[in-house]
Amino acid sequence: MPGIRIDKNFCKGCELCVHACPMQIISMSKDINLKGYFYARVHEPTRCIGCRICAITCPDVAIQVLNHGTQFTLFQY
Amino acid sequence: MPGIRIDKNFCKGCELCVHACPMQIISMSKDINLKGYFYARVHEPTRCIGCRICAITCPDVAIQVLNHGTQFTLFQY
Amino acid sequence: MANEANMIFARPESLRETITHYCPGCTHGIIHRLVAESLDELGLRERTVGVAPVGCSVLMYNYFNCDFLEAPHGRAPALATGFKRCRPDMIVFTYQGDGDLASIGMGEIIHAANRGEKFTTIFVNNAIYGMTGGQMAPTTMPEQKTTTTPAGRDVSLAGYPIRIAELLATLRTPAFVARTAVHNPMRVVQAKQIIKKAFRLQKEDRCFSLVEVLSTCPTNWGMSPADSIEWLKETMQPYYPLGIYKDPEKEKA
Amino acid sequence: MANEANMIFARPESLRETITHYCPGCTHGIIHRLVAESLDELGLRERTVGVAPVGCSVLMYNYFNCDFLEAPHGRAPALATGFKRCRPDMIVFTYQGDGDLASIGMGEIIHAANRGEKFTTIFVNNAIYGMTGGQMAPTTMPEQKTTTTPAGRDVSLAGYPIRIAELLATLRTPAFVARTAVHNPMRVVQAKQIIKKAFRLQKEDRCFSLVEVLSTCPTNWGMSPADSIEWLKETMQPYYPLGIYKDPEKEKA
Amino acid sequence: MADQKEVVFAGFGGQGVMTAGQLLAYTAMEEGKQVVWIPSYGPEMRGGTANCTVVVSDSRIGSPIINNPMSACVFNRPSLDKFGSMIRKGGLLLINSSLIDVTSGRDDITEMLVPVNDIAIKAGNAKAANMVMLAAYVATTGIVTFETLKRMLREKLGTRKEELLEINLKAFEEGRKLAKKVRMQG
Amino acid sequence: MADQKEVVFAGFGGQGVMTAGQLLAYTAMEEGKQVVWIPSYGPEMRGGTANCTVVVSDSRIGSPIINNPMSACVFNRPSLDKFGSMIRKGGLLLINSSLIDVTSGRDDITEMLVPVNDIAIKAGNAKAANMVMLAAYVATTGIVTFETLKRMLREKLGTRKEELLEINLKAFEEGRKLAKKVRMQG
Amino acid sequence: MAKRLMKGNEAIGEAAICAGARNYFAYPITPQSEVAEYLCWRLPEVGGIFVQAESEVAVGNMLFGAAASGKRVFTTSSSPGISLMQEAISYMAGAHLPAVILNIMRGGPGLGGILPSQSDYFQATKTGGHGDYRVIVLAPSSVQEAVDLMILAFDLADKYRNPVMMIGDGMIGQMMESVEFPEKYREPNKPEESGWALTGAKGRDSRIIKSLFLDPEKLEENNLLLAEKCKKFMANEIRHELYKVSDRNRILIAAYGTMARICQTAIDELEAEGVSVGLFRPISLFPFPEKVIHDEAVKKNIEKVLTVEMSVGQMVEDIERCVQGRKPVEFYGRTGGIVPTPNEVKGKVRELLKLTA
Amino acid sequence: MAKRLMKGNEAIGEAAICAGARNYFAYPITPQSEVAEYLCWRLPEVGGIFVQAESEVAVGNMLFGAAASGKRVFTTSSSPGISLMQEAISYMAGAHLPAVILNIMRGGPGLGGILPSQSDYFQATKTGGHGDYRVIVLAPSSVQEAVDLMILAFDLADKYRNPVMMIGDGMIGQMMESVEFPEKYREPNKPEESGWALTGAKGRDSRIIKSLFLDPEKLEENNLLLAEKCKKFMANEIRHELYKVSDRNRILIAAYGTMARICQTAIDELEAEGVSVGLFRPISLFPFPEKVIHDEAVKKNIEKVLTVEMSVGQMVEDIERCVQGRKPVEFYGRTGGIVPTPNEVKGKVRELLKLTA
Ligand SMILES: Cc1ncc(C[n+]2csc(CCOP(=O)(O)OP(=O)(O)O)c2C)c(N)n1
Ligand SMILES: Cc1ncc(C[n+]2csc(CCOP(=O)(O)OP(=O)(O)O)c2C)c(N)n1
Ligand code: SF4
Ligand code: SF4
Ligand code: SF4
Ligand code: SF4
Ligand code: SF4
Ligand code: SF4
Ligand SMILES: [Mg+2]
Ligand SMILES: [Mg+2]
Repeated sequence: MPGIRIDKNFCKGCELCVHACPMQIISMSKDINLKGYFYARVHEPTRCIGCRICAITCPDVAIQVLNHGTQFTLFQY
Repeated sequence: MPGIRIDKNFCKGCELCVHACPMQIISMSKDINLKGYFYARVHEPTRCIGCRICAITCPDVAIQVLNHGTQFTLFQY
Repeated sequence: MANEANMIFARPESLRETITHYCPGCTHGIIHRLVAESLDELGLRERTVGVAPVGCSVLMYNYFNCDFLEAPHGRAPALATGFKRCRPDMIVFTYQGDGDLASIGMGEIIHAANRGEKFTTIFVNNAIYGMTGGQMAPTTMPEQKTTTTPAGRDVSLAGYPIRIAELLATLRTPAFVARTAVHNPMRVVQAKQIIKKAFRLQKEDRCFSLVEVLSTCPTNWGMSPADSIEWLKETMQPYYPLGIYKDPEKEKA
Repeated sequence: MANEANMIFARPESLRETITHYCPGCTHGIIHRLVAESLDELGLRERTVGVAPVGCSVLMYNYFNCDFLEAPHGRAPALATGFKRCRPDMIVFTYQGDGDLASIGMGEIIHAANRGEKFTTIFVNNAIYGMTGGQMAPTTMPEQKTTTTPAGRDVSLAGYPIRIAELLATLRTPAFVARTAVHNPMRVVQAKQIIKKAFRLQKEDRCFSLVEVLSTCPTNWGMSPADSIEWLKETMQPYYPLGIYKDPEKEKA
Repeated sequence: MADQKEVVFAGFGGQGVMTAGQLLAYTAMEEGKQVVWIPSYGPEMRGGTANCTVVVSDSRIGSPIINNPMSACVFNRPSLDKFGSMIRKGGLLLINSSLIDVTSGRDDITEMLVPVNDIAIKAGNAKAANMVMLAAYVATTGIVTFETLKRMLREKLGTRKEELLEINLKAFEEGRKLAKKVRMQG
Repeated sequence: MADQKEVVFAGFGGQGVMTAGQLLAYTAMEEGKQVVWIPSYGPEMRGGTANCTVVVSDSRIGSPIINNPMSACVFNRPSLDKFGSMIRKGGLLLINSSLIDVTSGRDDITEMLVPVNDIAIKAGNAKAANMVMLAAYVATTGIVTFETLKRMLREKLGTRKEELLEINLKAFEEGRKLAKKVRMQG
Repeated sequence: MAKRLMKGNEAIGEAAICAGARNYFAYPITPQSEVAEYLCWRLPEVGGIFVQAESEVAVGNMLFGAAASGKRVFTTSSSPGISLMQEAISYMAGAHLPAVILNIMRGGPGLGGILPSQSDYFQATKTGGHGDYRVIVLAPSSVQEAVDLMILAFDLADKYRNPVMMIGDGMIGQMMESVEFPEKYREPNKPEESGWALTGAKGRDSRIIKSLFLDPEKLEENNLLLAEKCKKFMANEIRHELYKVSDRNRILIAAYGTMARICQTAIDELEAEGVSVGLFRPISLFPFPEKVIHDEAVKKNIEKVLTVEMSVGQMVEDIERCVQGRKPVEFYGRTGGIVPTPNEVKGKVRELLKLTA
Repeated sequence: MAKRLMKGNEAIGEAAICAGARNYFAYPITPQSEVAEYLCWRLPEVGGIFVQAESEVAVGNMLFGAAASGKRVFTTSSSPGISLMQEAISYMAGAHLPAVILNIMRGGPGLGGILPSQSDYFQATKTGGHGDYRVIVLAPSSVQEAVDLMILAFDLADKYRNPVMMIGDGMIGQMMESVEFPEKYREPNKPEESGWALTGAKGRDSRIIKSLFLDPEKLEENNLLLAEKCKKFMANEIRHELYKVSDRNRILIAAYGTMARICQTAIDELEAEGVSVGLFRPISLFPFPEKVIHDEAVKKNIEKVLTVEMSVGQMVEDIERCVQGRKPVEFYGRTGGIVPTPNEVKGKVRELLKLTA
């Protein structure tokens, strides 16, 4: 099952991943991180398709994407 | 009758006017001028058509052209 | 712990695990990653020297995992020339903002490109001087408000924005010159391919390469990151068409 | 004495009656005359400021009959910008060699053109650094021998000659940009018309104007004046096509 | 120098510490004092902390750089860490207790905990936290009068921002009250 | 300095004065002397006059700039005007009488009229006038030997320019003869 | 006129307008970009112009061209930017052109940092460009003085037809103080009245503004003209301030700019502790108040002269030159944006006098 | 190796090759274009490279980039060109990079002229760029010494990781003298052995060469490192020559470069006339031989110290600083390309001693 990991301390709360995720499963937390930013988190992890769009969009390399072997690939990167 | 005047002290002997004159009436003198150059002179003044080509070609503005009222104009300048 | 073998997107090795000083949503970060991924994938990191500009990306030497030189404002192409001529066996790239490259560094980039210096330039065009607080750049859009054009850029006084890719593409010396953008995932993917190609051409000792990347500056544009993306698309992109402007591989064919 | 009224070709008023320091056959002299004639015919002499470059024409201020400024090497466009912005009512021109304008002064000319500064630049391209004794210029032809390329310009190291008119014509800001030559009488006549137009556009407060003029350097090319003319025609002209590259009057239509 | 007072306002970039300091400086000048407002301007980029120092004096001001200021108003934790220890013995430290949950640990200064963010939100705008702090500081020290302070606020905001003015004036009142309360506690 | 000799070669740009001076300098060095050759380099452009000074000494040479040289070889009128008056009392002045029809008018120096252009044309090449002059100077002063001079000429010209060598050697001979003649006259 | 609380950078911009300057050329650089950000809207209000140049090399040369018009022209920048103007400044001096150049110094060398520094003293006073020329260098210690000296700078530039520099550390640009401007703003210059400006060769011979003199005699003449100006600077334009200078001083501190103010505080505090220290503050760094510092230093009770700078020691060489070995010259400096505090200065004084704190 | 008669400019080029330098960047300018005209064919013979840059601003920065490779790199130029390199030199110094820069000085300011001059002394020794840094400055007085010092310059640059300048007037570049080169030419540097050069982050941490230190503490640290180097220059790298210095000297002349040679002739001639004059010739202009000139000047019979320069007076400020008022410091200078002759120097000495010629 695919999924992502967001390193909350790398996240600057820009919300670009929120807009980018085709599954609309990322949103902003109510907490702030070390730097004082509201960080991104996945609110419906099970719907993640591992498309990597969030990670590609993130300017702060805060997102890792894991694919547990079942997914298709949207594009060569 | 058209004609030209060459100021021998402005002439640097580059010979460009010699090559340019359509009537082939300019040639180089055997004397040198103040600066040590063999200067240009008109050897057949009567054949001058007042076309101004020599003057236009001269890099040193050494040539004046006079037109005694009878000539045509090759080009607007 | 997840199985690392299944990681399909992770920080490239050429990029250190460091939080950058860039503002939230600033696309400098994406462009950094694309460069780092290209170095990784082409196996170049260990023989690469980056040349940092003066601009928001001046501290990029802290973020990359390769040797770095920090240049005076605008002069990165001259440093890159000097270094690469001494070490043609190494890979050299400059990374420059639009103030750095298109304003003060105009002479240096044109001449390096024209001599065909075999390094790669990543040119980050965000239509503004980011680091110094948002003054007009040569690339600032007509009517765009900046701290030195509070009423918007007046083209009758400051002229029109300069298009670097087009300008460099007119030079006769073979080169790879392209313009890309990073305002949506598809563009990022394309930008990556183009940046990687620029480095590949250098690896193959082919020619000078320059990739102009349209980038955002949410802070000095005074917009949210998402609005910045929109503004880039609506305002910048029509004036700065994306595409490959010069390609030694095409010329050959 | 001939009747002066019948004089159909004489020294223009804007040109002093002084023997120049130029070498025999050097076409700098022709270009000077064309500029002076244009000033005369447009009635501009008394409100004109010329900006002399560093190059063989550095002493041109002694030959013209109008106010003059002498600029640091390559920076004439910046001086012209400064002056013209202070005195928009005056006519300003720079006269620059190819080393001056296309090498060290590349940044200044591009930015002045791009801002649309309303002065005129006469750009004398003789494919060499004349004044310093014949070193390679950015405009030097491939294989051309100079004192710093004794075996001829090697395009694999020094790149191809830069074409200034083409380069500037890509800028979006309105301008008049043309290339002419003075190697035969017909060309001189055409060059005159184009130079005069450049000044007329300034007089009408229209735009920046630049006229590139292909010129000879018999001394440093190591040829007779007549052979230089031939070389210009055969070698330079094909690479540097003559023509009008940008014209605000055409753009309008 | 006996008549000289210094205060540092310190916090995150967006917390309005510069504005608070400037308003104080304008007010003190208006009241005939000599003033210096000096920012510690950071690197050529965004983010990080910001702070400014205001020096108010009856006579010519020497050093604009203050070794050990008399007072500090700290809006976040890093600022407390930096300035808490620099305050002069017997000085005054105002801590934004909305964001800072510790104190300086010093017993040779007067410390006041002022939850300026919370109060500002109550007053109608989270951005007015700086005004709450300024009011608390002014009320506590009496460095300037509230009358002039309010007049200067009006002047600087101009007529266009009527709404903002109201919020800020309200913030002033809250801050003022707060200071008194704290003082009574102290 | 007693053992020091200086000579100026001066003329138009194309008259080969620099080469004449350099050949002398090479020769003197070859013969174990200390030498300085120094051009007066003109503006960054063509034309005008050119001159160089050669200093030859048995010991370390101080100033490369010579107030009043011992000798001068002048190839044209402006050079005569400039250097005629600078020569040291008792010095030597060689005047190219092919192009100069006056003399220095000084009676405290030795003056020699040498029609070097005419002689060079006779020797087969007008461009060898500088060699005629050099030979006349060397023959007159004995500053170096003709043997070394000729060897250095050969060395500098290399093997490619056999024809030119012949002309120059002939020019040497003519110049040498001339000097003797003049000396006898003098 | 009423007092205004203004940031140094903005006050300096306004001062230029007050001096009748209407032509400003600049390129952004911290910590002085606010001058341009202020003038870009303020100048058009008074019919002036601001050109944002493509580089400081271009700035220097735009200034050069603009100065030839006879109008009052100026630029502002910071250390690396000033280095790029050195060729143009040399040319302007050689061509006898007036212009005002402000350097809000930051820590160097190279990109260095952006915090206050005084490490461009040599560059300004010994001139970083090539050739024999000098520029007048003024160093304000407060925003008000920056305003006053800025106006003076234009007057001196015109008076001597020579570039004038004002140098201040980042604090001068960044701090706000109350300032007063003269009631009456100066009218812009009339170029026609200058007698030298390029106004078009109408009814007169053409004028040439240049620094090229191929004839060495002519070039020497020009150099002697420049040297003559220097003598006049020395004779007429020396400016300085003495603070708490008295016969009881045991130490004489030499410091300029904001550094001098910091020393003042230290001197006040030392006085309260019973230690008498005086301050010599050169306001014109070139011409340097050579005689003043010499005469003060030789006074009987002075044990040592202490130069305090935000540098590793630059002005101290001039102090050494002027004090002529009559008293030991000591130095205290901090660099890189670290501003010596009054405490540090006091500490150094105590150390020199072998006092314990 | 055999003696060769060579023009200074060419000999300097050969000397760089002899020192193992293979990377040369330059832009033409009289009177030193022959260096490039020589090296453009000579360097390829030994596997080196020459890049003709688009400007001196680019030259300075190519040098900067090239220096980071750890190889020996150099450039040559003349006064206006050197002004354009000031920013880059400041950066290189700040980043601790070795490079050799030759300035064949011409008359200034501005375009000035092309004849010999010594008017860039201040720029070289006080550093024309911004910030606290210094470069070693060497001044040869003959073509042979130019060769020797050029080789030394590379060694010093590497030893201290600092730019080194050599300055000479146009005569040094233009005159031919006999020179000898060392038998053994140096091998080019091995960058891998430097410990600091950018050779690729293979098997080691990445290296950064920079001059930016946003943290003022770090920037100060770097400045102190640079100041430390200066102390080492002072301790180890002072070079000078004394000529005919004796207890009988009534005048001590201070002069450098070819000017010193001219003074030597004057001194010889004065000696013949019975007037005893000695010569102090600094070879390193920075570090300046401060103690030497002081100690020579104080000697009993010296009545005056006479500084002779081809400028309106620059080194004389250092002489004044070092002599510390112990003897009057006088000055004689010519400028603009006029070279003072031995006669003029003699005249000045006679004037100072109130002798009639
Ligand atoms: C010589 C010099 N001039 C000016 C500056 C100030 N400066 C620093 S960054 C910068 C502009 C940066 O803009 P850009 O290159 O577009 O980069 P961005 O910050 O937008 O990424 C300027 C003008 C400097 N450091 N050095
Ligand atoms: C800053 C600077 N660099 C270099 C020079 C030397 N220089 C004088 S003229 C010249 C080149 C002239 O060539 P070009 O502009 O083509 O003019 P031309 O003589 O061919 O007409 C150079 C490099 C200088 N004077 N100033
Ligand atoms: S990988 Fe795709 S689906 Fe999963 S969170 Fe990211 S963008 Fe959404
Ligand atoms: S894109 Fe990255 S930095 Fe931005 S909110 Fe998402 S995770 Fe955070
Ligand atoms: S005017 Fe025409 S015909 Fe007459 S001399 Fe000149 S070129 Fe010849
Ligand atoms: S073209 Fe002019 S300079 Fe040349 S030979 Fe003819 S007259 Fe003389
Ligand atoms: S100022 Fe602009 S360019 Fe710089 S980091 Fe912030 S958003 Fe990015
Ligand atoms: S050197 Fe060349 S460009 Fe210069 S005057 Fe002579 S021919 Fe003309
Ligand atoms: Mg930018
Ligand atoms: Mg040319």
